[in-house]
Amino acid sequence: MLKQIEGSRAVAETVAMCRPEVICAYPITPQTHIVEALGAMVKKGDLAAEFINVESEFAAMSVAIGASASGARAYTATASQGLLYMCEAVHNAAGLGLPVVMTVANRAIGAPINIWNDHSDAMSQRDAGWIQLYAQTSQEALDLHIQAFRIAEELSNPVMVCMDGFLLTHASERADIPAQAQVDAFVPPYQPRQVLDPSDPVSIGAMVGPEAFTEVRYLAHARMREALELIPQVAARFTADFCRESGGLVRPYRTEDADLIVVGLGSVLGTVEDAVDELRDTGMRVGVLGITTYRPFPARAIAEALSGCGRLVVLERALSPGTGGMVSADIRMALPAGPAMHTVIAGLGGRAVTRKSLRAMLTQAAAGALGPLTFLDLDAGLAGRELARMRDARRSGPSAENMLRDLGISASRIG
Amino acid sequence: MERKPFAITLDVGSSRANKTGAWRTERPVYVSNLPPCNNACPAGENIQQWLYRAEEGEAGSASLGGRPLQPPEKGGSASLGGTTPLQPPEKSGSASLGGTTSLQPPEKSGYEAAWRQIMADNPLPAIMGRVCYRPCEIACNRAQLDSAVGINSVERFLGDEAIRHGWQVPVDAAPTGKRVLVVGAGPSGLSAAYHLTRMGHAVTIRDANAEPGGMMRYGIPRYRLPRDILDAEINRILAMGVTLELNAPVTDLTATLTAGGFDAAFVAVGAHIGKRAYIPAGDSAKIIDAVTMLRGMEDSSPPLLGRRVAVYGGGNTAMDAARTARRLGAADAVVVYRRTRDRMPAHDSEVSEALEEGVTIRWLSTVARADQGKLLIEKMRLDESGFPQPTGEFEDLDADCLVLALGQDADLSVLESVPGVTFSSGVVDVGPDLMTGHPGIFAGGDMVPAERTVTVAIGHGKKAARSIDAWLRGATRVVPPRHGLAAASALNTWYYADAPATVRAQLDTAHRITTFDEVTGGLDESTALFEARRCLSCGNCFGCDNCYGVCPDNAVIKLGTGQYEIDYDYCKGCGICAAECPCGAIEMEPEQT
Amino acid sequence: MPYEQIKFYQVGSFAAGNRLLDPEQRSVQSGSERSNTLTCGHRACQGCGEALGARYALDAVMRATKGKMIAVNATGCLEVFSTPFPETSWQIPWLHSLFGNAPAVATGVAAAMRAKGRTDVRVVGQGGDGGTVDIGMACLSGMFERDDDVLYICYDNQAYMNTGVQRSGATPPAARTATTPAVGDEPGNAFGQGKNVPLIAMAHEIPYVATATVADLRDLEYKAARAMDFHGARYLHILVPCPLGWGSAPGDTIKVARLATESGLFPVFEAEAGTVTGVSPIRRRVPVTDYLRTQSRYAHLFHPAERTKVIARIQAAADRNITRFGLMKDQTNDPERTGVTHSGPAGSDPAEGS
Amino acid sequence: MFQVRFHGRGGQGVVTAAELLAVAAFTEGRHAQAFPSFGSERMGAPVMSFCRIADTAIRTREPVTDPDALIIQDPTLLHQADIFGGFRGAGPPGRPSAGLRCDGYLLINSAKPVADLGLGEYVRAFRRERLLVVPATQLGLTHLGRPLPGAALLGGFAALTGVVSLASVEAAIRDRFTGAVAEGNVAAARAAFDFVTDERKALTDA
Repeated sequence: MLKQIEGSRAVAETVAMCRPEVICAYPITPQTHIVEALGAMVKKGDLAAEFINVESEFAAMSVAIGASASGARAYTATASQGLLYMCEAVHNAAGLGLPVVMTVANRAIGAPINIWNDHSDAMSQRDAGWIQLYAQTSQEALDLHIQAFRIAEELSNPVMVCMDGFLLTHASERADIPAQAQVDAFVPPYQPRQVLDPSDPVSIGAMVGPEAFTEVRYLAHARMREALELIPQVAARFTADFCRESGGLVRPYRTEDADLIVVGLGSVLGTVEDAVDELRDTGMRVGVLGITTYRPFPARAIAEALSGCGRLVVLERALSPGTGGMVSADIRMALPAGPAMHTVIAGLGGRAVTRKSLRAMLTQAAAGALGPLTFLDLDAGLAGRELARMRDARRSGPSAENMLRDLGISASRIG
Repeated sequence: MERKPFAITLDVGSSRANKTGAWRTERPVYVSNLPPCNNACPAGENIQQWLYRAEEGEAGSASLGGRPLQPPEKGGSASLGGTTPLQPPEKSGSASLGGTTSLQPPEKSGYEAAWRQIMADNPLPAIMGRVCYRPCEIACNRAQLDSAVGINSVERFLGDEAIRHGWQVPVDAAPTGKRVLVVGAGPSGLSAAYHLTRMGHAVTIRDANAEPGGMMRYGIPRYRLPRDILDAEINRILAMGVTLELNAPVTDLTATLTAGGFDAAFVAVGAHIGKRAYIPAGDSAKIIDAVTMLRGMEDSSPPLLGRRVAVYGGGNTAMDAARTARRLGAADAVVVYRRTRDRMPAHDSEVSEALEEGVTIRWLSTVARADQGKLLIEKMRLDESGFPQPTGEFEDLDADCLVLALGQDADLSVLESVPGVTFSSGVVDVGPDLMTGHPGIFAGGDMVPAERTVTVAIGHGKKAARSIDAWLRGATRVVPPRHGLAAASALNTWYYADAPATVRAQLDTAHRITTFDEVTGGLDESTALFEARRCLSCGNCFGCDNCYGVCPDNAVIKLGTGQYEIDYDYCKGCGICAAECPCGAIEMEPEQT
Repeated sequence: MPYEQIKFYQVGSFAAGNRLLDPEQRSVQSGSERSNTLTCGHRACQGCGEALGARYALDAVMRATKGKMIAVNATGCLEVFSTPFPETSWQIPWLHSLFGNAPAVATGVAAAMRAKGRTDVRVVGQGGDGGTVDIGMACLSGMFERDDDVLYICYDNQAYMNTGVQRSGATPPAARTATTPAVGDEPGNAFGQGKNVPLIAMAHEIPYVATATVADLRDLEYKAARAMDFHGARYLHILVPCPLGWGSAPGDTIKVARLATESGLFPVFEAEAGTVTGVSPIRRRVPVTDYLRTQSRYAHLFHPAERTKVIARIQAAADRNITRFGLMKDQTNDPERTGVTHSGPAGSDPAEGS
Repeated sequence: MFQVRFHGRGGQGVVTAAELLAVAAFTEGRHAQAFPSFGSERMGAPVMSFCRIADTAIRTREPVTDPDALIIQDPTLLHQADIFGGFRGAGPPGRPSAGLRCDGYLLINSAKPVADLGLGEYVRAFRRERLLVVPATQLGLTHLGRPLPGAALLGGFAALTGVVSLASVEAAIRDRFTGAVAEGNVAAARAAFDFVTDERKALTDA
């Protein structure tokens, strides 16, 4: 049913339709609206699940681990510092092969503390052994959750659904909320591969030494390779059942004849597509490749999608200091002898990514005038002044505060 | 369960593949050591074993969850070969507390089983329970914890139970066709007759007296041993087919043996000739010996002693004489003794009971002269060697009668004419098997060199019976090695509750000095059970399951109630089982590498 | 009366079994049908108190729950020695996740059981003192505060034994560990109150909190079973001597635990809803030195010279416990008294009715 | 595509207002997107929200930098911050682009006439009939009993721009609220709609 609805609310309603049996929640902006809504549904009795207010994200994932190992469908949501705080358990859930589904309302990581959107949090866990799916719209966010439960449980591997904080979680958009019956048909009851059961006891979580640890890790890798086959199948099945495209590995947009292709993840792709259309109107042959499945990394699908183009711009929503972009590194691996590649770090900590800036940057790139690593809309003057301060005085003080003073901002700016 | 995730998930209990026994440097082994009570019993009773059965109480196995009781063998009876030491059967690298050689069918348990266990060694429990001087209780390790187990009182309880229920002892052995003559129906003779009969031999007892029992009847006052008890236990032996001939003194033993067609003889005529010491005396002085006096108590008319009676001597007989005198109406009963109390041969209980009954004692005194109604007493002093020396100080003591209790001599006439039999210092020489110098003729009791108590005599009877049985079979008896003594230091007393001994009721003194009623009362069912359960089971497993419970490696296998096996496949040799065994029945032995 | 004293050498709670008792009155450990939740072949050291305590407690829970039990384990000795791939010593459904999250994982299992309507299946979380007192404290407190239906058992051997005997929040004053060596002016662990988790648990006013030791098997079993009479968060703190870390003889494991209680250093008690309802009175009081001397981790208190001041402080701590918990009260010869003075008939469920 | 920017202070309901406008557009079968300027949630701080309305799917997620309409919930903000930034034709802050005709819409919550708001230079280029005030706070007080101007401003917006109908605004309000609150808001919206309609009529007639 079509609704004009807040992203968080849409995701909460859909997750509820996936019938999670155990939900554990610890609040952190911008994830709060999702778990608040789920909590209300459980309280009202609309959702038959155990809703547990845990004392930390670490506990949230731990509760999910216990529930999942006991054969229950477990769900939780977090963001930013919360994801880092549960990090140890995040890796553990994957190691134990437990099909937990978790929403990450992407947000920057401090210091300096910052509640706004970028991908630093999810990117920091890209090697935790979780499948990572990135949503472009609220609609896709809720669709991906339906697919996530199916993928996770079929593979016995946890899945992280990443949706941009505020941009998707707090935005009111048109979304098609499925019917319970459709979801039930798509997400069958959980059949665990391993389960704690007094009538058939097993020990789960043994200590494994050098004699078998490599094999265990290899199997985790094999499971991820399997996921690369499964995810498109699930997406196809989803399209058949729900009559719309969602999920899958990658999503090309006007790439057929493109000389220049912009690669990105998440909600920024919408703005990029608008910018691309505007540039197409000026005759520039430019396209977009959205990465929906970032882990496992769909190297082949990406290589195919980018085979034709001569130049790449990888739009990074997170920074690997001293390296640049994490996605860029993965793509370079997928295309060792690929086209010229520009890494553009954009929209860190809530900095708006505007069509205007994108158009300018892409025009520059098309002209081959863009450097290998660019910080979009970087206030070079501001940063330069702080660098100068640091050169001049040993005790130059905290940079973040210095620059704020420099700006003299109180109210947030529009652009 | 279907295929499990590799390495992450494991099948339960799979660690049994890891045989941790290889870590071991010491191995625990179950042992059975000789309890001090058993060690001390002159009658060779397996006390710990019968207490173990007595713990089960009236109901016996019924109280044990209805399970047939398989008690661990109480090792190391002091009785010569009464039980067999435990041999851990070697199986699959593991030793176990071996099977039992219980003396009665498993379903029999509780008091009757306990009683039958006593009867394996001693046919007179009810008597023992009254007249034994309890060396077992002196040896009891529990004395170091609170107070010794009241073994004697439980034995008496069991003996009385047997009489009350009329329990009998069957003769299972086939008749051997051998005939054995027992001379003397005292404790030794009765004991020998009983054991020989159980072995299938035909036994005839000859006794010079009108009634059987020897010193038990003619020496021990009835206030210590009621005659109905005495008769009941003797009759139970006779009922087994023993021939008893009374008023039948044996003068010529060899002749009697040939005439009666006997294959062997056991002579135990005791020692009932009162020792006479030379005492200057006036014509009218009244002097009798204690043996005669006590014996006179069994005649129709009791001896006349007068109102003031002096007893000369410091043994149990002296006490018996003095206490009897009180009961015969003597206002004063004075014991005159040369030394001090700590050197007195009489047992403490006798002395204290005598004092309670108003008997007085003159320490460090000898009778220098006896006259009518009066004695002259010389004071003594102990020299450095503890020997009494005259002081030359004299004093008078009013006494209508002087009873001499200076010990007894044996009447050896029955053996004097027998070739090969030798004597020294008034007793018969015998070998360790109690055989005299004459083949086939054995002797025991008070007439051979030993402590002269009923209990020792009963032990002689059993020992002689076994020797005679072996001799009749043309064999020589091999005495099995004794087990090591169960030391108190090996106990883990934490597991024993504070449970002081039960005090046996005693007749009030007023009543005591006017009647010959039994002075010391018995235990009732509950107190007897309480006493039995105070046993620490020193040196022998009693099935508390501690070893089974406390092993961190589940390396103790429980085979059944009170039966365990160390699983050396997994035992790491930590030693907790040995440390936490209450009774020291597990020892650690170095592994042979 | 939770168990009947029948035989004097099996007074009160002390010995495992008793041939004179009816089978149902015997201790779980004395029964040949006991479940051996932790079975042979595990790689615990000789005389490991934790292996002992774990089997005692879980076998008792197994009997109480008729075998319907799931256990969650924190990282630590117990986990490592019981489940080295490819072998496990557990004979129950068992899950190990992380060092600090066992209480939360147990909460998850309990939640799953509730969600599946399997409330007959009960959940036990367990860990060593490191995983409980230190790194697991937040999750433990959260589980308590939510009153989740979990029995959490801490096997306290007073240091990080698995990593080589380093100090934990449960390490007693003056004890030597790898990170509190016996050198300097104040050798061994610093003096302090440590982290008394049983009292912290009581402060949450959860239905049931109890302490026990491997020295009193039947008391331990009673408490594990008693805990299962309640629903909601329960905490059982078991002192389990570690021969390796304490420097005690492997065979002395139970003796050392006994001395810890008889000296007053480790009070054994139980509490309901934050109030102490029963204590195990000291039966044969001993000075703390009797306890300290059994362990080389305290050797520096006696050699080269006796550190009387330090020993006096430890004795004072023991005396405080004795006063605080009334450990010396009604010292009679009543053998029943040698067991915990138990409140209420075992088997009655206080959760019902309320 | 029609883009609206709301200016207000934390707690005055700018976010709700943007969402209601989006729902109103949605009820007319159009695509809409509403989102706040994600400031940390402090009462009284200047905040913005945005709403885009289009007949095709809206993909961009950048903030509205070039609004077709500005709704000022709090007139005290007029002289603060950078309200007219990017406002089509309004030119840079403080330097109205002289002579250029501005056809953007500006709706201000005020009981005073525009002339008394001291906007002067800033709005010289505006088409007069697209520069209106509505006493939304008073209307909120009157119909809701609370000084919440949101609903009234939406009613006024419907009258001012005709981008959405009053009916759609009422539907959006009823979709979000129930009972007295819903009716109070609806009444405020209607009152504002009538007020603005009359105002425009007066100006166009003039």
